[in-house]
Amino acid sequence: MVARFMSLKDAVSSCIKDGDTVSMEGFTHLIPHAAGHEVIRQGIKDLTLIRMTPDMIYDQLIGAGCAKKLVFSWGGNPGVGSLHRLREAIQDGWPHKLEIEEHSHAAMANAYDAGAAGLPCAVFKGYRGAELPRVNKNIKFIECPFTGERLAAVPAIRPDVTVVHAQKANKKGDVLFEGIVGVQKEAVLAAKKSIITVEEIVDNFDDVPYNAVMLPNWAVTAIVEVPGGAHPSYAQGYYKRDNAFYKAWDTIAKDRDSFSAWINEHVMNGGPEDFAAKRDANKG
Amino acid sequence: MVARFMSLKDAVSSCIKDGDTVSMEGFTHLIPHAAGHEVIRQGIKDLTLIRMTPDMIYDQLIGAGCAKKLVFSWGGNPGVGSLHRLREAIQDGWPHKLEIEEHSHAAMANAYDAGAAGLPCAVFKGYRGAELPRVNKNIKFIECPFTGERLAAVPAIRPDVTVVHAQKANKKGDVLFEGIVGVQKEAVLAAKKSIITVEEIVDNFDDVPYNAVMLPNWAVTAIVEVPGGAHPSYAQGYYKRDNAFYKAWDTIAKDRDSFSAWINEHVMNGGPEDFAAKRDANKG
Amino acid sequence: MVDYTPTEMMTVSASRALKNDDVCFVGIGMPSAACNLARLTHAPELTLIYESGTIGTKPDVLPLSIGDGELCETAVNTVPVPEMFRYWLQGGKISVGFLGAAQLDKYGNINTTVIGDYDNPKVRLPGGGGAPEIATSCGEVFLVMKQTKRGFVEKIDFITSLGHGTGGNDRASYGVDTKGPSRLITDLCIMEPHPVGKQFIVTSIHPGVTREDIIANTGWTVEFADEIAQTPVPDANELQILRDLHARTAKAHEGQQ
Amino acid sequence: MVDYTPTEMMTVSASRALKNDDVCFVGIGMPSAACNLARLTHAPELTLIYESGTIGTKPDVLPLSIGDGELCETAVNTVPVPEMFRYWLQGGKISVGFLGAAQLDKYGNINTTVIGDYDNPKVRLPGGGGAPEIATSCGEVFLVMKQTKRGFVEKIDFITSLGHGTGGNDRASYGVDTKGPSRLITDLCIMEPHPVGKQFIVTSIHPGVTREDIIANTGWTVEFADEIAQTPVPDANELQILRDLHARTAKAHEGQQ
Repeated sequence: MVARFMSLKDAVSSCIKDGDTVSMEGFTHLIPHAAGHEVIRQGIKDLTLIRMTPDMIYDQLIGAGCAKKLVFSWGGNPGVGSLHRLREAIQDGWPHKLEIEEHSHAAMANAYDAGAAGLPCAVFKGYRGAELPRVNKNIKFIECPFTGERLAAVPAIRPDVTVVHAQKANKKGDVLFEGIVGVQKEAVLAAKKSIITVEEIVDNFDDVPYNAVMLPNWAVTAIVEVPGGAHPSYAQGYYKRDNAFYKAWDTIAKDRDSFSAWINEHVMNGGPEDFAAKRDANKG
Repeated sequence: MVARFMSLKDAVSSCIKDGDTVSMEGFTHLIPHAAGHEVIRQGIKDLTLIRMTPDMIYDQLIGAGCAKKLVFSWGGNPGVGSLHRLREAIQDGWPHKLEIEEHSHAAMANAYDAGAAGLPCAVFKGYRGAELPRVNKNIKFIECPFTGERLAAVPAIRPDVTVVHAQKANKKGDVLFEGIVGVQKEAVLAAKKSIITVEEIVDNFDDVPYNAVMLPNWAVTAIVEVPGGAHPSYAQGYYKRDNAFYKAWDTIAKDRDSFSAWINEHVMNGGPEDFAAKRDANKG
Repeated sequence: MVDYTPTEMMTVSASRALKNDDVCFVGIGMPSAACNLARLTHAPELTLIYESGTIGTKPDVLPLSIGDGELCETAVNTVPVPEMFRYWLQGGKISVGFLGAAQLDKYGNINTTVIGDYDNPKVRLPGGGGAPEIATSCGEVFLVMKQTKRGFVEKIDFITSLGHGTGGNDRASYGVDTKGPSRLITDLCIMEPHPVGKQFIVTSIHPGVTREDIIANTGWTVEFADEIAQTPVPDANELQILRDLHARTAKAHEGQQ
Repeated sequence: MVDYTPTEMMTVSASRALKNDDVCFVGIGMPSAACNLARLTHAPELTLIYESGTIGTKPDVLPLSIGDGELCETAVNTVPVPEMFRYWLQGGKISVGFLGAAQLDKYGNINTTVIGDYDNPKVRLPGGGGAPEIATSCGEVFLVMKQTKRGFVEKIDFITSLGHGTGGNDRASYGVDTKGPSRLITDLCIMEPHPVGKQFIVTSIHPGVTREDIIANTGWTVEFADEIAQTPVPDANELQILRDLHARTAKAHEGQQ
C-alpha cells in the first residue's frame, strides 16, 4: 500500500492507539518533535516507547503521562545532564510508574537491524562482562555453531508504529534522509506502520544520488509536511540544532509545575504550524 | 595503516600469495578484471576464490589454473549461459580438479556482512526446504533463544585479500563507490588486506554526499589507478557494460585452445594499461 | 487476430499475472521480460526489484545481467546487496517473486543446480543465486518456463528452491509462512496448485494447444481442472510493446564492442 | 610558565595519549575535548569517530551532543548507526575507545547506569549507551575522569562496561581479546594497569599534586609505581588551542534560540 499524505492530526490518530509499541527515532538529528507533541495532545496512553537515545521528546511524553514502558540504551539530555521527567518517573513514579527495559546502543542498533531484516532476534558480540544481562531477561547468549564462540542475543525490535522526521518526500511519497541517518530507516522497515514528517515535499528526486538513504513510497504509511518539525533537534540543510533550548530544558523540566506549564502552553495550546517559526529562528 | 598508492603489479605481488583466500567482488558492476589478469600473469596458484557471482574473470582465473577452490552462489555468464571453464573444471577436472563450496546469494551476502561485522557466523532465514545443506557442511541451523524459530547459519567470510574496483579515490586514499555497490564494501571490511583499483584519483571529495558508499583510507591496503580496469564489466559514470563481449566470451571459452590463445594474447602479453582503450570504446 | 509465437504467448500471460501495486523480485531471463512488459502495459506503477540492489527500476531495455547500468540509472534507489537480501527480501517487503527453472516438479520445487548427481554432475548449472530465499520470503511465487518433458519432471535431481515440498502442508513444515508457487505460466498453458494437495493442475490452456500437447511435454501425470479456461491471446498493443522492447534490447546489447 | 586549571591539565594529558594514526571512538564530554585537542595539535591525521555514525570528523566547535550537524558536515563519511556498531566498532576497526565514567573501580570497570540498587536506584544515570561494546571492541581504552572519592570507588554499584573485571586474566575469560583500559587520566595523575594484576597504579603525577592529594581523592587503596614521572605541564600552544576551542564552542551553543 502506497504512502498517503495526511495532516499530522490524522496521521497520529489513524496510526497510533493506546497501548501501542511506538518508536520515535532520531539520533540527535531529525527527532520528530512535532509528531511527539501531537501524541501528547491526543492524550494517547500506555505506550511502550522504544528509542536508543530517549531525550527531550521522550522526557515530554513520559512527563505528560503517555508512557507505560521505556525501552532504551541511553537516557539523558546530551551534553547537558539528566532527563528530569524520566528520572522522576523511574525514581518516584511520577506521573505514574514507568517500567524500563535497558540495553546498550549496540544491542538496540542490532535489534532494529534484525527487525528490519525480518529476524526474530539479533546476534552480536555484546554485553561481554557487563551487568545488564543480570537485570534484563531479554538478553540471552547463544553459541556460534562453527566456533563455539559465545554471542549475545536480543529480540528484534518490531514496533507497532515508527515515527521519524526526514528532510524530503517527493510527490509520489518516496522519502529522503541525509546527514546523520541514525536507525531511522531500520526503525521504519521494522514497524507495522510508519508516520514520516518531512521538511518539504518536492516534485521529484531527479537530483538525488543513486545510493541515497531512502524509503520508497510503498514502505511507508503516512507522510506529513511539517516544516521545522524536528525543532529543537535539527534537519541538516534546513536548520541547526537549538543547543540553547536543550540547555534551557534542564531548568524547565526540573520542576513538575514549570514542566506542566510548558506542556500546556507549547503543546496543548500549540500545533504543528508553530514549528515553522522555530525553523526560521535556527537557520544561521 | 593508511592506504598506499601502488602499481597493479606491486599491489598484487605484495598482497596476494599462493594458497590465499581471495575475494574479487563486483555484482555485474565494477568487476576488477584488470586485477584478475594481473593475478593470472603472476601465476599465483592454489587460491580459494570467493564470490557471489563468479563470472568471466573467475572463468579466466579457473581456466588459467589459479584456483584450488571456489566458494560461490551463482556461477554463470549472466543472460548468456554457462561458464565453460568453470563447468569443465567441475565436470572434467581441467586444468585440474576444482573444489566447490556452494551457497545461496542470501547466505553469501549475510556471510560478507558478518565478516565485516567481526562475527564468526551469519544467522538468517535461509535454506528452508532447500537441499544445499545436505551437501555443504558449512550450513548449519540454530534456534532463536526467544522464539525457538529455526534459523540458518553459515561461517562469516574473512578473505585474506579482497580485490575490488571503484570509481574514485581521492589523494588521501579514501575510496568512493557509486551505483550498484554490491557487497564490495563488506568484502573489503571483512578482509585482512585489500586492493582497490579505481578509474581515477581526484584531488578531494568535497562534492561527495554525506552518506555516500565509501571506505576511509585507513580501511584499505593498496590503491591502484587503472582506467577501464573493470572492462568488460562497467563503471557507472565512466563506461557501459560491454554486453557484446560477454556474449563473445561464450565462444572464446567453449574450447580449451581458443581460451588459452585468448589468455596468452590478452593477459600474458597484456597489461593494465590496455584497459583504457576498452573504456573509451564503451563510453556511449 | 495478430500472429504471435508460443514464447510471446507465455511472456504476455506471465505479465498479466502482475498487479499494479505488486512489488516484484525479478529473476533474469524470461521473468525479466514478463515483468517489464507488465510495467509497460497494464501495471505502470509495478515496483520491480533486481537482486543487484535496484529498487523500483524502469529499464528502457531488458538487462542482459541482473546488474546492468540501466537498472540503477532508472531506479528509485540502489542499495547494497546485503541490504537487499536482509531488509527487503527477508524482511518480507516483496509481494511476488518471479522465477524460472531448469527442472521443475509438480509441486513447484525448483532445480537450477545440477543435472545428475551433485558430486558427479552430468551438467553443472549456474546454481541457486537468489532463488532459495526468493522462493520462501516473497508473498507468493510465479514461475515461468517453457514446457518440455526434460524440464517438467516427476522428480527433480536437486531441490535448489522450495516450492510446495511434498505437497499438502509440507511447505509450512519448514517454518515457511508464505504462499509459495501460486502460478506456473508456460508456453502451452497456465497451471495453479491444487487448493489442498498443492500439485499443479492445468487451469487455462493457450489457444491452439491441446491437452495431448501438454501431456506430451510434461514428465509428470498432468491433472486438469474441472473447468478450464482458454488463455486470452496477446493483444496487438502487448505484442507491439514486447517486440519493441526486444528490438531495443537486441540493438543495445549488440551495439557495443 | 603558563597558568592552567586542573581540568586543563587533565584534558591536555589525555590528548597526548592519542597518536596521529589512531582511529578513536569518542565519548561525549571530557573525551571529546581531549580528542579534538589532539587533532588540533600533535595528531592532525587522528581519525575521530562518534557513535552517531560520523567517521573522520573534524568539528570546529565541540559538539554538545554526539550528533551535532558539525560532525556530519566535517566528516569523511556518515554511516547509519547499525553500520557504525556492526562494521566499524564490532568489526574491530577502532584502535582506541575514549570513555568517561560516573563510577570507576581500580580495574577500570565502569558504572554509568545507577547509583544504588538497579531496581530502586538512589540516582538513575543515563545508562551505558555505546560504552559496553566500546569497552570490549576497541583495541584499547583510555579513561578520563576527575578524581574524587565518590567516583573512584572500591566497588562500583553496577558494571555497565567491562574493564579488567576482577583483575589478572579475568577480562579474557569473557572471550574478550582486546587490551582494555590501558590508561586513566585524571585531574591529579595518570594511572596505568599493573602488568599482571591489572589494578591501576599511579605512574605519573601532575605538577603541584601530592601523593596525599591522590590518596584523599580515591576510594580504593592507591598503589604507586616504583618510578613515578612528573606529568609535563600543558604548553602555551596547547592551552591556547584548548581555550579557543572552548570559547568557540560556548559562543556557538549560546548563539541559538
